[in-house]
Amino acid sequence: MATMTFSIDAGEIRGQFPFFQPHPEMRSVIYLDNAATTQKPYAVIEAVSNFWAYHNANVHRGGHGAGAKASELYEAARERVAKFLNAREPAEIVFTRGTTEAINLVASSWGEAFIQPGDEIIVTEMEHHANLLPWMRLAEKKNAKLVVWRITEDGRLNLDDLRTLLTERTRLVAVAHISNVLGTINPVAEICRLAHAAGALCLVDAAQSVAHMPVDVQAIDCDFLMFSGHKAYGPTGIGALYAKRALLETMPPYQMGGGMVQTVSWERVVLAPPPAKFEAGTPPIGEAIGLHAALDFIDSIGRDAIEAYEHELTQYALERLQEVPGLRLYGPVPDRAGIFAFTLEDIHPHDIATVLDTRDIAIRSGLHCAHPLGERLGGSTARASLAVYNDTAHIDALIEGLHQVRKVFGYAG
Amino acid sequence: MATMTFSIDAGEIRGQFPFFQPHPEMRSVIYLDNAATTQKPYAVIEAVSNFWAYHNANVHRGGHGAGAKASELYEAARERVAKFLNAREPAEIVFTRGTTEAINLVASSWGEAFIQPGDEIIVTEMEHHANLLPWMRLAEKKNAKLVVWRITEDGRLNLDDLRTLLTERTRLVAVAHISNVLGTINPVAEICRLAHAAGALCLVDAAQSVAHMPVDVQAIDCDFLMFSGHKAYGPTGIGALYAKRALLETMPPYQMGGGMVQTVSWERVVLAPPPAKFEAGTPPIGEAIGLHAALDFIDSIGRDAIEAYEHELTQYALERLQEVPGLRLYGPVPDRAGIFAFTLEDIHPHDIATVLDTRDIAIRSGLHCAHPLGERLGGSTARASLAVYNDTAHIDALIEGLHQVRKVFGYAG
Amino acid sequence: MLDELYQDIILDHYRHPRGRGELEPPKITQEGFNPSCGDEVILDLRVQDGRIQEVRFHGRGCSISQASASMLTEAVKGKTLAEARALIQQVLALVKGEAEGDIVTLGDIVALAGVRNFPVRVKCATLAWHTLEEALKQAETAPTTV
Amino acid sequence: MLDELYQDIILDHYRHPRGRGELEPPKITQEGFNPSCGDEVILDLRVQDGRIQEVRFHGRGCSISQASASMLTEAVKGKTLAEARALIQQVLALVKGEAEGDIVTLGDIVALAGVRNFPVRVKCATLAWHTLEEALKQAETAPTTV
Ligand SMILES: Cc1ncc(COP(=O)(O)O)c(C=O)c1O
Ligand SMILES: Cc1ncc(COP(=O)(O)O)c(C=O)c1O
Repeated sequence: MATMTFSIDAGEIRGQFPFFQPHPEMRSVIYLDNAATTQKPYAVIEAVSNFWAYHNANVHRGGHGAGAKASELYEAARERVAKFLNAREPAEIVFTRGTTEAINLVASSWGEAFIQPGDEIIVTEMEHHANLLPWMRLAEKKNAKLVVWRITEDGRLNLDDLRTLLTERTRLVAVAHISNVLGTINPVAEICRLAHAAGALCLVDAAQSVAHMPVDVQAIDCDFLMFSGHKAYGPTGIGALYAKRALLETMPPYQMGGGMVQTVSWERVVLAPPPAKFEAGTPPIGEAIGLHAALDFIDSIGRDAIEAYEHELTQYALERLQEVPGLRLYGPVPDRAGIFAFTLEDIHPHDIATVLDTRDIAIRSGLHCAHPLGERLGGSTARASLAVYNDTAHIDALIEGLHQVRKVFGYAG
Repeated sequence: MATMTFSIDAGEIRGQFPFFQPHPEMRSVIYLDNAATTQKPYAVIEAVSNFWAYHNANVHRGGHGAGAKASELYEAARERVAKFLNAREPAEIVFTRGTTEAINLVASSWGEAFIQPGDEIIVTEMEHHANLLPWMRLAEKKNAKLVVWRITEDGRLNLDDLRTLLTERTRLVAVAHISNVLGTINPVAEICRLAHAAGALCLVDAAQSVAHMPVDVQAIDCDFLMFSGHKAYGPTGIGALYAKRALLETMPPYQMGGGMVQTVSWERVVLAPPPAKFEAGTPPIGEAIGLHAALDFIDSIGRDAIEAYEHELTQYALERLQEVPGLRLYGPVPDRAGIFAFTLEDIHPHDIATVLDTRDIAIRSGLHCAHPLGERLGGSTARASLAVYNDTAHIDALIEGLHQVRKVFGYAG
Repeated sequence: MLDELYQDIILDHYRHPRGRGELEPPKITQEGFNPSCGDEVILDLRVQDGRIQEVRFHGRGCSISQASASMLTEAVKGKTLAEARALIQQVLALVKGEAEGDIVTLGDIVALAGVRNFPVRVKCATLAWHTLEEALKQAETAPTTV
Repeated sequence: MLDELYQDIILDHYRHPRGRGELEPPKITQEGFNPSCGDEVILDLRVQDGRIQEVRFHGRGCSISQASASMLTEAVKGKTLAEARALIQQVLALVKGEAEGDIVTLGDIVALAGVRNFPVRVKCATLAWHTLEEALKQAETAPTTV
């Protein structure tokens, strides 16, 4: 194997994470489950703690200085997300609990208002349940048609297939930016272009992309895009929905409650303008502030640099995974994200994960909340997934671990 | 004024909160906005930080030890909430973002499935928008009837009024345990009994009660009850819905996504049993763990002791507020919670809050997300609200501040 | 600081608002609302030959928002649309602490400068003026209605 | 520890499952599912005169869950409902590390004890047995169907 020089010093980056520091009571873990959730840098944990400790107050309600400060921090987080995604204005960003809630918001609000019987919604065969079940339910409720865009043998989406699926009844194409199983990076800008040409909207599930590559909603020209804080070095309980302003204006509210109205009487409710219209009740204030710090962390490294580094690491991983006899990797090669779903001989993925766990290597096994894709692939897979703090040593440890898995299950080294 | 001896040492309790420690860059605040949100003890902030730092992983998905530990902590938080509310089993607890989401969940899931045209839903005139707007929307959507249970002149609910409102078409009575404006403590057990006798269900919005008095869902015999973590010394982004198991079984899911299904194919979705059925996507894991610590904090003092202490403090406040000329207090006296909405002469509440803010006293002003009640009361009010860390000195400071407000606005001392 | 915010002249306009009321049609009506604190200012304008002939306000809110509206009615009556727009800019600069040039010409309005040190209250002081801004847009796009 | 978990006898049952398949009706069918990892065990039972005459399993999952089901089919065939229930309790105690008394009589099943040190995997080992528990409830409430 040729020596490689990497653009990022992952060791230095791990230094920014408590999870990777030696701990008297805990064994140090090689964390390769980043597609499920990433670890959190000190900066994020401290931003949240600091808010709870010193600036805690509820937002958006007149009264005192602490409340004004909390509102300011909360709105600054919104501006940060808008800038991160290159939205036109902060009002295009709605805070949600995460990707799942954001998609449910769109399916409930936009879907219930605008989907008619006979309309068609295209989803891909590689979607996570979050970008599948809300559309299945909507289609059932509205007597609309769910159209499945199948993947190719090597786990890609073929744009020609989309061309044949798009009809004048198509209202929406819902697609993951990066598959959480196959690692496929989908050509979302092109998909949006085709959707728009057919008169449909386009929704991009960016849960797996925002922390790993630049994402520009204006360049993609998507109508909706969403992600989760916890997969982008931020806290749980927070995520963001981007939607074009004009859409947010016409969409009915999702949840109802305080903060999303201007006036209420028994006769009449006057809604607040977006984004407030979609944020009923006390929002996840501390979490939004944590997300702000997480995006600062990402941009302190640079998304171009992260993308380049993870690409190099991915190529290294692909090479090394090939060395393991009986390993079957799913998804496209070599152009893909650092998410590797695989099977090994006849060994069940759950058993692979257990053996690796005894070596303090954390990966995931199962259907990864994408059951229809799992069916297509033939069942459960083991999945290793990278983040910017991983390095070749982690991949080496994984490979060594997989050799041991083989041995435990009676396969020759 | 007679000297009083108090059952709780609020100074000792403030010692458990970073917000109340001297800070080099911040002025210390007399915090009387607890009905909006409470401050957080160290124990809560540290529980959350500690999770992010050392135990962070996603829940409920097979693979590695960290994931198992996170799931264990998350489910332990659910058990803690169940015990806190005296639910029959943890499966009766659904984690939500807060009170608002919990009520929206019930209105969407239960409401859409079971409310028929012509059915009646009773809400009280003192409800917060969170327990009003979801029912207004549901009623409109389903052509059901929203029936308003008016308050008495002194800000109470009269059970005889309820008796006349209940009909065979009544499906639900939705009522706040404690009014966030009037401080009224409603007889929710009695209300549930009447509702049940009429064949209706009963929902109790416990946002303002759980941190201030014992709340026992079996004793109340409510069908739904919910609260927010952030008003109970816990983080934002988390709250809990209690619902009787039999209801959760029959209710359709709310949001759709990962974690709330057993199997999914293109033809068929098999839902998970409750509570998982109602928790789509990555839940607020760190926040649930923070809530666990918050409930431990509350019970470390004891809810009986908190109730007794806040009652004493409330009586002290009532007495002292009477001394301020031109002050008009809303809500029942003397039996009420430590929430004091008032007006002062012709001075606008926003101006009252501003003057107090210059004295580092934090109160709130406005309509408190209860506009119909605000209309009834004649507009905005100023609102001071207590928590267990407040003491008589805070109330004295408030009274002194109100005298200054009078002076600024040209009233004789 | 409080003295600066709640100057006698502010309290006087709050308690004895000038120009409070509504106009008979034809008129331009513009609602202004501050959702964070509930302040409300509704302006009625009669514009003729590019000049504000009459102006009234109603609504409710804190002393700052209502005094500001009261002062506005005094200040803009008789002004051309261009003059009113210029005045709005002057007032906005004043309350944000960015006032330049001759502020003495502003008269009573100068008292609004006290909000500079109360960031939460700036919105109260500017509400009436932002509402006027919107009203003037109406006046332009529908100049013949009045 | 890994050796204890993945003993040869477990791998043998995983690769060469005994009693794999389905029964023709009349039968009792019970599905077992472990949502956290996707393990699935479906048991088919034929019960006659209070005795398990035949038992088969199908489904899919990890070596532990499938080996456990395979062992179950060997162990419970011919047992009375009461005997089967007693065996379930013995096995559950075994895998939780609470085994008492004579475990030698459990035969191959003893190998399941290796999961004791893998809390995440206990559910895999117990899935088939909990499924049997449910199936026996069916057998009681509908004793005449078979
Ligand atoms: C009585 C009552 N219900 C509901 C809510 C809404 O709670 P949240 O904003 O945490 O969802 C509040 C708090 O604002 C409240 O006081
Ligand atoms: C592609 C994709 N979409 C959606 C989700 C759901 O995200 P969350 O659970 O944070 O709502 C995930 C993560 O599990 C994902 O990988």
